[in-house]
Amino acid sequence: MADQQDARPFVFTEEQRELRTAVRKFAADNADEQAVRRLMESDPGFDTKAWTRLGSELGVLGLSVPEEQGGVGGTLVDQAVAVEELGATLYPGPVFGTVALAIPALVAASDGPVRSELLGPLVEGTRTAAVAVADRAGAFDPAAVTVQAARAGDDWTLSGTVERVVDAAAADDLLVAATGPDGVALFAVDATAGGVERTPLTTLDLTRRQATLRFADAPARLLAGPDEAERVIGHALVVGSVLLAVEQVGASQHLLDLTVEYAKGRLQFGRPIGSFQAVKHRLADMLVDLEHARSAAYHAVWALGDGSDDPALAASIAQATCSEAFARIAADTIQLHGGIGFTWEYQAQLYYKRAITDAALLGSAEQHRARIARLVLDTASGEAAPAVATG
Amino acid sequence: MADQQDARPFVFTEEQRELRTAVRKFAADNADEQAVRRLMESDPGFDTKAWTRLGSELGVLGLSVPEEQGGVGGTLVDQAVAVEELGATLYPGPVFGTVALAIPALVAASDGPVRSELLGPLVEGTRTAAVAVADRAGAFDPAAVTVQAARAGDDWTLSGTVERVVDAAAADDLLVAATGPDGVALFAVDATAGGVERTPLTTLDLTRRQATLRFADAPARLLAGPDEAERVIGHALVVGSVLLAVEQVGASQHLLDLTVEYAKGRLQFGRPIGSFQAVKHRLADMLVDLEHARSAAYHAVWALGDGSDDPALAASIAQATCSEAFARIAADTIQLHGGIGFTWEYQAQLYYKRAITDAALLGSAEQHRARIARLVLDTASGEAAPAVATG
Amino acid sequence: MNTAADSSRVADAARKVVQEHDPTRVPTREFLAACFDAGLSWVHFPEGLGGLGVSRGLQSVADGILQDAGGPVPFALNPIGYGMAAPTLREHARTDELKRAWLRPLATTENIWCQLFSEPGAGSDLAGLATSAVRDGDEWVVNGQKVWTSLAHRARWALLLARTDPDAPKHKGLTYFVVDMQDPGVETRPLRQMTGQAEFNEVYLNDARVPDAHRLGEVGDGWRVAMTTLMNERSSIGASGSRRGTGTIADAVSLWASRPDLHTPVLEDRLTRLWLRAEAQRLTSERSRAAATVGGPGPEGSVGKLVGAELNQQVYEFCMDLLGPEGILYDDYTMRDMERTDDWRGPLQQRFLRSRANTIEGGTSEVLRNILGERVLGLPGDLRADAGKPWKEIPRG
Amino acid sequence: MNTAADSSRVADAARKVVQEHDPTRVPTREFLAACFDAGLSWVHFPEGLGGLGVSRGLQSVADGILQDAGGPVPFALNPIGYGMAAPTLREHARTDELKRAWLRPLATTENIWCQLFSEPGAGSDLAGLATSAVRDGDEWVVNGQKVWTSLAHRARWALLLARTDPDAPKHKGLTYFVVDMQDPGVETRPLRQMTGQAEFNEVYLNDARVPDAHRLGEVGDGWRVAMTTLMNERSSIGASGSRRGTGTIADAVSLWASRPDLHTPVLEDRLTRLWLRAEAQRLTSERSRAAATVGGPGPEGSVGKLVGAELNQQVYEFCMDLLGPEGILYDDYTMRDMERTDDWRGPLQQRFLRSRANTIEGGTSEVLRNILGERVLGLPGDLRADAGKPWKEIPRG
Repeated sequence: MADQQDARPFVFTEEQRELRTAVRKFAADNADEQAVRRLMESDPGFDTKAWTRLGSELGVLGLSVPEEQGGVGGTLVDQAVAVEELGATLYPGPVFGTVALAIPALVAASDGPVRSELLGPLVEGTRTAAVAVADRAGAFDPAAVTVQAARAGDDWTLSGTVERVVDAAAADDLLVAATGPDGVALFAVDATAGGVERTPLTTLDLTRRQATLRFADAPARLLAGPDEAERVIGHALVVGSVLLAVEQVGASQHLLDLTVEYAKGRLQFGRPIGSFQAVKHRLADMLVDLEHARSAAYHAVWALGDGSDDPALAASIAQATCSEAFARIAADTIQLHGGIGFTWEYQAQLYYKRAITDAALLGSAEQHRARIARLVLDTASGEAAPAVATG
Repeated sequence: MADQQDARPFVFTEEQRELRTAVRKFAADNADEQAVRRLMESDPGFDTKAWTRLGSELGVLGLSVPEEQGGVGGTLVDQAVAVEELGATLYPGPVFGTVALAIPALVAASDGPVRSELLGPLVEGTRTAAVAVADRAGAFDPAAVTVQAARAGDDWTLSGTVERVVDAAAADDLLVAATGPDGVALFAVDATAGGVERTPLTTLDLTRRQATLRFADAPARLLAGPDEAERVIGHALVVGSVLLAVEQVGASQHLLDLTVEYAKGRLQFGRPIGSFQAVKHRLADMLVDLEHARSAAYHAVWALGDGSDDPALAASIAQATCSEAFARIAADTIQLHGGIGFTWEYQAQLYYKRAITDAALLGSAEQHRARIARLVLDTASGEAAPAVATG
Repeated sequence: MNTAADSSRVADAARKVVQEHDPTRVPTREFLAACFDAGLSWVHFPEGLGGLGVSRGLQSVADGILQDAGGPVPFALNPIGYGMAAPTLREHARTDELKRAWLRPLATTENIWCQLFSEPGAGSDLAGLATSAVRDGDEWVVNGQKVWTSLAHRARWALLLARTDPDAPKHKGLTYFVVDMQDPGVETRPLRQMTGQAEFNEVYLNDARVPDAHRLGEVGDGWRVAMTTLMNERSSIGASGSRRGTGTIADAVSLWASRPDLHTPVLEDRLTRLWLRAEAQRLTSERSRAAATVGGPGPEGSVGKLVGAELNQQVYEFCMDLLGPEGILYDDYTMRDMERTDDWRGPLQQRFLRSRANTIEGGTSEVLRNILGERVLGLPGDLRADAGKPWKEIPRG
Repeated sequence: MNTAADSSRVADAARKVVQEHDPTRVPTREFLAACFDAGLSWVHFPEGLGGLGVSRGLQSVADGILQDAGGPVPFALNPIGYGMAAPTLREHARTDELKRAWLRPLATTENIWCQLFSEPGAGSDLAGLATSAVRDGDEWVVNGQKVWTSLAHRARWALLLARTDPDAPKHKGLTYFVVDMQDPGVETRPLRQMTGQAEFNEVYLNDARVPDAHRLGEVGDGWRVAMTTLMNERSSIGASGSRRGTGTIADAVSLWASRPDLHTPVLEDRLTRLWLRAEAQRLTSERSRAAATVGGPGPEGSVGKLVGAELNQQVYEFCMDLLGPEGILYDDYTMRDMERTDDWRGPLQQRFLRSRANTIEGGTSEVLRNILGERVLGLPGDLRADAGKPWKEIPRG
């Protein structure tokens, strides 16, 4: 995994296939369904030791962090492989806050002592982070920032509230967008510092927690000034959208496999329910949705690396496709399992709640479609429009 | 069929059931599929003798015309029964122009010699009419009128163009909205008069023809002045929308019956295709669509008579529901018939083209939904909104 | 049948009950007992069994007067009892004494009823159920596991469908019983749903004993008796219509009205589509009701279940999409039993999760489309793997 | 296999053909003959039969050079010939002489080919076909009716699937032949579509005679041979990808761009959904193509047909809804035969009507969902009414 471009879109290298196997095994060993259930009802909601091993032993939390920043210098494809496998088991841990958002934000920021100090422990899995940035439909909107930054000499303090920040309740570091005298900048706040109040929320998806953050003159360190904050945050949101899409693909594949197996084994009327067209055709549609989701997510992963597509467009294509696909596949999984699929004891509900949650994060499918319309339809030419018969 | 309110919504009287039987028999005798095909490729596109018998013998062209205006004084329910049955066979004739629009417009206009002179022959089926009124989404829009009226003493002349007027190519009388010195009024124009140029168009649905009308100082007679033109035209469009909906229901029922019979008799893999869930469930969905369309159309028919609902809302509910239902049922009819359904020789295509045509007339389903949103959603209260859990 | 005289008689009886037992003052059970004794519980039942022997359509006359005076909706208090048990008992219980002994406390809601039909291995294929009943003298010994039983922990009596002849084809080997839920062989365990609540139960039958007198219908005739129960499940929809915009769609419309900041044209069109679908279904029910008075009922029962279930899901999906990130929170997943059947109307997110069961419970949407295709449109049935085979030879799993 | 040396060899051959037979100057047939003789028609075919015996993936190398120089797309000129007949003849024709005699004029488009598979009674259930072939000395006598035959009136040769043993189970009693379309027992009648045109034909076989030498594969082995043909139908999609926004979706996007007066937010969202679906499918094809170079092809062939067909319909439905009343006109319903296969790209309304066939032709969407469910996901097959039965005992109609 040297610092390299992935040569051919959609083709994984041998190393990447090995990486996939390793992460899958780790997830199976550390986050089978029983473990997920136990952790989601415990505090802090994930196994901190296992998280550290993911970072330190497997080294999969900052795969696309450049070597000069202390990473392994892999590509976003590498990171995507790991996230997809973690998504398949609903791996409990701050994948969204730390891996999808915080680390990409830090990588994009200019070099400096704050970045150096933060990045290492996040990649190592010894600390975790959450990103408290107001996104509007998955894009950064400086006007929506609700935190104020005040300067006193070299020191900064933040004040304000950010609602519903994923992975914030257990995070060690908070990356916070705040409006200072020169504009919006990105700050790092130690979550245990004075002036930081965290209110954990009861979430629909117990495996992906949220908290509301209140800052009252909380001490902060400047990470990216107004000159680059928008770019840094924008980058993090695009990478986060793409990794979220990949995670959605991993979970969707798991559900399709699960439901196919169930449809083969479950007998009603003396035959497997998968032999009925109503079941078979729904599964075929799930397959099509999954294939499309996978293609859209992978395209974005490669495009962000090789610059073959507008990153914002590729990310929106991925999110618009994967959010709907995962939600539909999860709903159909429940339907095809019948009553059992609706019980607390069966795993389908965990994935359904994740699907609904993911669909609402970083912009809805409708919002991403609106962005695609701006980028694609508004620039289209009507020159080749087909003739319309006029009678 | 005395002048009466229909007492119970959705319940047809014995007389109405007899009327249905009579019209059905007439349509079967005069407009079986071979006759429809022969007529649609001939001029004027329908059997004028049969049309006259529909009016004079069966008396079903002006069923809701009050007795004092020379009609039989029935209700809109009576008229709907006849139109539904004519729709079931795609009866070729100016049902849309004459029965759905022109007669209701004349009935709504104030009494006067022009109305009296026109109404009788239309009801008798000795003359036919078309209505050249700019509708926007099925509602009258005076600003969209493209014809100018000029007065010279007691005489009027019209100038301007109206595109794509249904049933206009063969019509004897044209009811035309035109802007005069005091505003928009409704005029009657003899289609054979000087200054009237009619350009027949090749229509998607050969059983429902259109023509573009050009008036160059064409002599016209005032039917409804600016004081009442908007009300008269609005009434005609509402009644027309509702009768169009009923016609869509008649045709949809025919297609469902046809397809069910085909699915029972067509064997593939040694069994009737209707025994496959893919076919059976599609037919079940067609049934649901049809039931909904029928309910929405009948509701509007009764509501216009008994005032139990806002006519514009009831008409939009009917059109939004029936346009989509008929188009979907017609498309599914082709699909479930397989290759044969796509041929010129099979009747499915005739209905499909009618469905697509009807969906575009008097406002699209989307436009009617927008109107419903204005009438229903914009006036709704948020008081009883369910609580939203906030974690 | 549906004469004006009958109508007056029902109305008079109802007015008398209301007068003598003001429902806003007397206990519910006392009021419902008076209704039963006056023949107003099910007006089409025989006199003495909670009815007046008049046309069923007149129930709305009684309900209107009783409820206008503040009386309860008894169906909501004892849904299986009123909706399914009462018509089945009336038709199939073996003596008038038993009918009366069961029906009066059912009507007063002193005795709640539940239903022991579905099993883990018999969902859509109800007739494939495995719970056995073996005759032992004057009694039957029942063993098996039932599931999706609502109100089991509060019920005094249960309607049970069990297999008495595993050698017969599956529809032929079933017999119908009334089971005492206090029998020591009956164990009820709450079944937790994805909402966190336990609306349903699993019921384990371990050598539960049922007197033969509590058998409904003949041995081996259970499927036919069950059809009575299931058919009546639907007709309990009632004779009065609902107003435009009520029901689940009201949640979406009122949420929409309360949050103008979240409006988009695309969401508006989507909500209007849902409103239209709800309205078309409401009008279809009205039409069905009108048709029932002049002819047989149409296909609207199954249409209503199918459309309503899918619409519920779409309505709450819309609400969640409207709320976006605000919607992905919850109130409380702590497991709790449902004390009343309407407890599930919690916050929006709970209704949203709950709606996923709508297309499964009470007949899956797949089964309902089969029913519409076969029973309404007359399409041929699917090929059967189990036709005519002895039940014990049919593969299960 | 796919060595750099092979690639150079193909490229050199292609450049030589282009140099010696400038496609912008010489007649098409002459150019295509040169391609055949140089082994560039199907590079993976043996030398002498239009190929070079190299990897199939290198076809794109040849096509790129030939078409960049202005050469025709031969598949478009003889689609059944190139797409289905060639691979079947190569594998199953009985002598190399026959192969060469058929393949070269096929490649030059001197001989157009058509396919006689579907019948009025055998659509989705192709293996149930009834056209009979009865042996008569060195010949076979063929009787029956075929349908959905494109190019029949221009074709010199036809691929025929006929029943040679009605007593065998349906898949076992079929044999595959090459039929001379000039045989007096072959009658072609145009079959008019709802567009007014006749893109397809009915073909009546009345004692048509086929030499046994023109049989492909063994007697009774026709189904297996036909699978070669049908599998190759899909793989003819080609090795090169399509650009974003091309294909049917371009019609909708360009119509949209040309009519800003008709825009609404709801229509915009609908069009964006269609664009997204087209793009996701395009990317899926790209992914499949990438995967094919490192492993087996995925399920994308059937996915592509299924998605593409339904998308075409939705795209043109969108266009019609966009146009509203302007769209319900037509140009000309006068019946006319199709002279070229791309003639159907007439005005929008014609494309709209034509799209209704997309979910039927080449495998209905229902059949494709069965294929995805059974062959890709491994779900069990449906119960069969015809399994193992002699064909003649299977009900038809």
